[in-house]
Amino acid sequence: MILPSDTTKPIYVQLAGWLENEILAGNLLPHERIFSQYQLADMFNINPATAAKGLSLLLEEGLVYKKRGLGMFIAEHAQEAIRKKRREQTLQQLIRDVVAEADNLGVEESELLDMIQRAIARRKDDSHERD
Amino acid sequence: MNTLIGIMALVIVLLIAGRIINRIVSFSGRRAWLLIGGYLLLLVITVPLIYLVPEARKDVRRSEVVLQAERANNAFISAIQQGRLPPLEHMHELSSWSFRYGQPELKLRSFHWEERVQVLVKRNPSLGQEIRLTWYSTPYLLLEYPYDFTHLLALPEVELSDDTLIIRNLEMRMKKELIHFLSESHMHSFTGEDRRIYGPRVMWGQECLYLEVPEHLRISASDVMNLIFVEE
Amino acid sequence: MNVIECRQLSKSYLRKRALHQLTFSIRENTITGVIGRNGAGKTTLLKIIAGFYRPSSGEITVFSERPFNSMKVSQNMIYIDDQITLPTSLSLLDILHMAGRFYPNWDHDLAARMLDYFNLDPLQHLHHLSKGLRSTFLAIVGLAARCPLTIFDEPTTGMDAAIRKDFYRALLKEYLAHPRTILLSSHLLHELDDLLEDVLLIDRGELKLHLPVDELKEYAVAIIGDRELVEWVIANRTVYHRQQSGISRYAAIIRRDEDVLEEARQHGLEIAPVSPEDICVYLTNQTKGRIDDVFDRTES
Amino acid sequence: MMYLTEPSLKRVIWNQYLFKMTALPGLFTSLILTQLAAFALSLDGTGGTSIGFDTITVRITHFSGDLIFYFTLMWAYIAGIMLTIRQYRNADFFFVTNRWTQHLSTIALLLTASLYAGIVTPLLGNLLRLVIYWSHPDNVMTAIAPRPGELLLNLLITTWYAALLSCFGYLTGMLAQLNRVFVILIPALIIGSVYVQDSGGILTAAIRFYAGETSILLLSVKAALTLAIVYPFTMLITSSLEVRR
Repeated sequence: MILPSDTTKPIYVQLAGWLENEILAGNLLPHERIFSQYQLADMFNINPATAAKGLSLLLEEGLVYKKRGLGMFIAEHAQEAIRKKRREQTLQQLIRDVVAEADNLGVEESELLDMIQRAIARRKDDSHERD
Repeated sequence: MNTLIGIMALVIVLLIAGRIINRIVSFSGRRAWLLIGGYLLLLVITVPLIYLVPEARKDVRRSEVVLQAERANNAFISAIQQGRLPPLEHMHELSSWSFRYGQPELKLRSFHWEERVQVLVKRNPSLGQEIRLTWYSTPYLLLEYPYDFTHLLALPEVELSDDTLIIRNLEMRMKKELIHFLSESHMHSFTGEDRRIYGPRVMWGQECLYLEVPEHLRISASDVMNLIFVEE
Repeated sequence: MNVIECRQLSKSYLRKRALHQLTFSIRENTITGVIGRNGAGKTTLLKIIAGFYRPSSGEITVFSERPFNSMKVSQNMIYIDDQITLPTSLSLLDILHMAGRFYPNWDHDLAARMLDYFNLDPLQHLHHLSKGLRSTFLAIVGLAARCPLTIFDEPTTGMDAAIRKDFYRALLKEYLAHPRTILLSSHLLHELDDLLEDVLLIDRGELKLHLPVDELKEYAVAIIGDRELVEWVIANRTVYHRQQSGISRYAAIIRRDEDVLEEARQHGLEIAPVSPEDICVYLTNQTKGRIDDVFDRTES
Repeated sequence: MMYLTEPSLKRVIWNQYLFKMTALPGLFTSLILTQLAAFALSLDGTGGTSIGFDTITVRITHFSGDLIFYFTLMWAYIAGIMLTIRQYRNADFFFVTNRWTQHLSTIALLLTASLYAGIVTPLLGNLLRLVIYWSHPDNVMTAIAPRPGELLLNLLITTWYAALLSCFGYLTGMLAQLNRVFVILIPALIIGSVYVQDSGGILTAAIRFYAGETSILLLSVKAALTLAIVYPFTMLITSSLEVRR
């Protein structure tokens, strides 16, 4: 498996992001055992120490918990916590970047809002078609 | 031109040999060990083979052979001096011939006669119309080995033509290559064997032609042949 | 537990200094990349660890023993490089059988399967293989030996990209299934940085860095923007590299430092990560200036 | 988890010995080729004498396995040197070994090769006699087969000499590995000592020491003692030699 290539971030950060995505998408449910560092190393062809670092990022944020001798498990409210974190941090940062770029390009505020609304509409259409 | 071809042939032989050697040296695994084991086996087989060869190991006692030859020589000389036929033990009978002959007179003629060969003539009443010739010799020895090579001597040719007995002693009696196996030099200090190779010393044999004729035959011979008439 | 410990390790030949005062230790069951330019002393260091060479001064222990002439080290270590010449009479299979006699953890099945995978005929001979296949075969031996200390000195010489990838994958899988201490030397880092845990960077016989590869990735940053502004922001810092590209794109690479980054952000300068590969190149640059300078001078 | 294994010296030496036996059959095949060359040259005899008198000429050709023996000794010396070249020593260190086990297994190999040489050399002498006999059965004037016991004696002597020569070869090679100076020095010493006639020739004295021996038991003792001194000496002076350079 190959991680979405984002060479600006260290691999363990990318790995943590991938695991968050999995939790967010509901592929990993609360109290389910999460991949071990060795499984992750095998899956992504990385050193297990790097994989362990990725896992410990999740542990620090309380998204997973440890059971002695059994491994790590998804925390009860992991999905919500991730959603909240992403809203507050990631999305905010993205919006800041969009605004900054629009400013660089001389895009007017109304024009930018219009562009955002159009993007939302297109996404809705796409999901209708898929249904 | 010939040397050029020779050199080219040599180069080709060397190239082929080099290639074969290369192949053998780079033998590996089973093939190499087959070669190594096969070589050993082949050589081990020589042990029974060499002892199977007739007379593989003739252990001659040197002193005895030489002594016998010396005795035979002495006996020969004293017998000739006394006008007798030497004792026949230790003498080699090289060859004998016999002819029917009815005439009263016999001439002896020779070619390449060696004067040292005695001609002993014996009148034998019991022979009616027959003449007999016998060629005797004491041993010829290569002293160091010791090796009796008397049997290798070439024989004279004898032919009766009308009233003449022609004896052709050969121009070359013997030209022989002999083979001697030396034990390896590194063994000699242990076996006490004499390491040195001598130029072979030869003990020459004494030869005589013994001629038996009917009682009243007249005999004449060329000057080189010294006839000795023996009694008994 | 440390498998290798070096203190002030030095090695010199006649007049030439090969290694100078190296002090480091390698933890058990880690994959460490020994990185450096050609002639930096990687091979000398690895061969001292393997017990082939004797250190001139300083101390080294491997499995708590001095490696030179140590039976214990030899028995628990395998050293793979492409310099080795084995007797030509041995077939690949013979070599595998021999390795099986010597190395107690040897996995013959694994070696045979890998031979099959890489289309290596077991009855072939090592000296008939191409450089790449030769390296592949030796790498297989190195993996199947399952030695507690496995040393690969430039193992991928001559391998093509696909085989290199396979080899790194095999190495990782073997390591996951049977953890062991692995030293991997290379003058290139980018292909194997995911695989490594630690990096040991050697330059001209001296130890430049020894740290986890994840930290190496954040070791340095590039600050890009207007030349004067960049120079002002990075004033009094150690600069590993400076580069002018285009008219207003001037880049300086410095040690990561939050104060500098904050200042750079405030001045609207671009901040870019530097790949571990590039950091190693900048840290070990021994040429005078840059290759570009050679041409600039001849042109002017 | 990987456990460290404790080495057993005996096992390692045995493995190294097996490795060398399988990897270096050339050591033995080169002996075979050397001996066959000597055999071919011996077919002409090692010397001859002739005598003529009037009408009788006798020429005696002497055949012996001397040449085979000396070629074998030459092979043994070169074999000893060959095993010291870097390529072979490096190959040993591809597998498990230290300098002691490497030396000991090589010595075992050289002794095995010496024993093989000791067995085949007198036997090839036998074959020479047989071949000569078969090609000229009438001209052979002395015994063909060696005296009982002579084969065994020859075997022992050849084995000891081959062991000694390969041991000296090993020392020579190792000295050359230590310092290139010896590559020139050793041949110079050997040739020099041949030309120094005034009884001080070390080489002639050495040869007399072994070749002058009259008892196989004493030769065995001398040779075994020599091996027991020269090999450890070689091991000692090369104990800090670096490998896989």
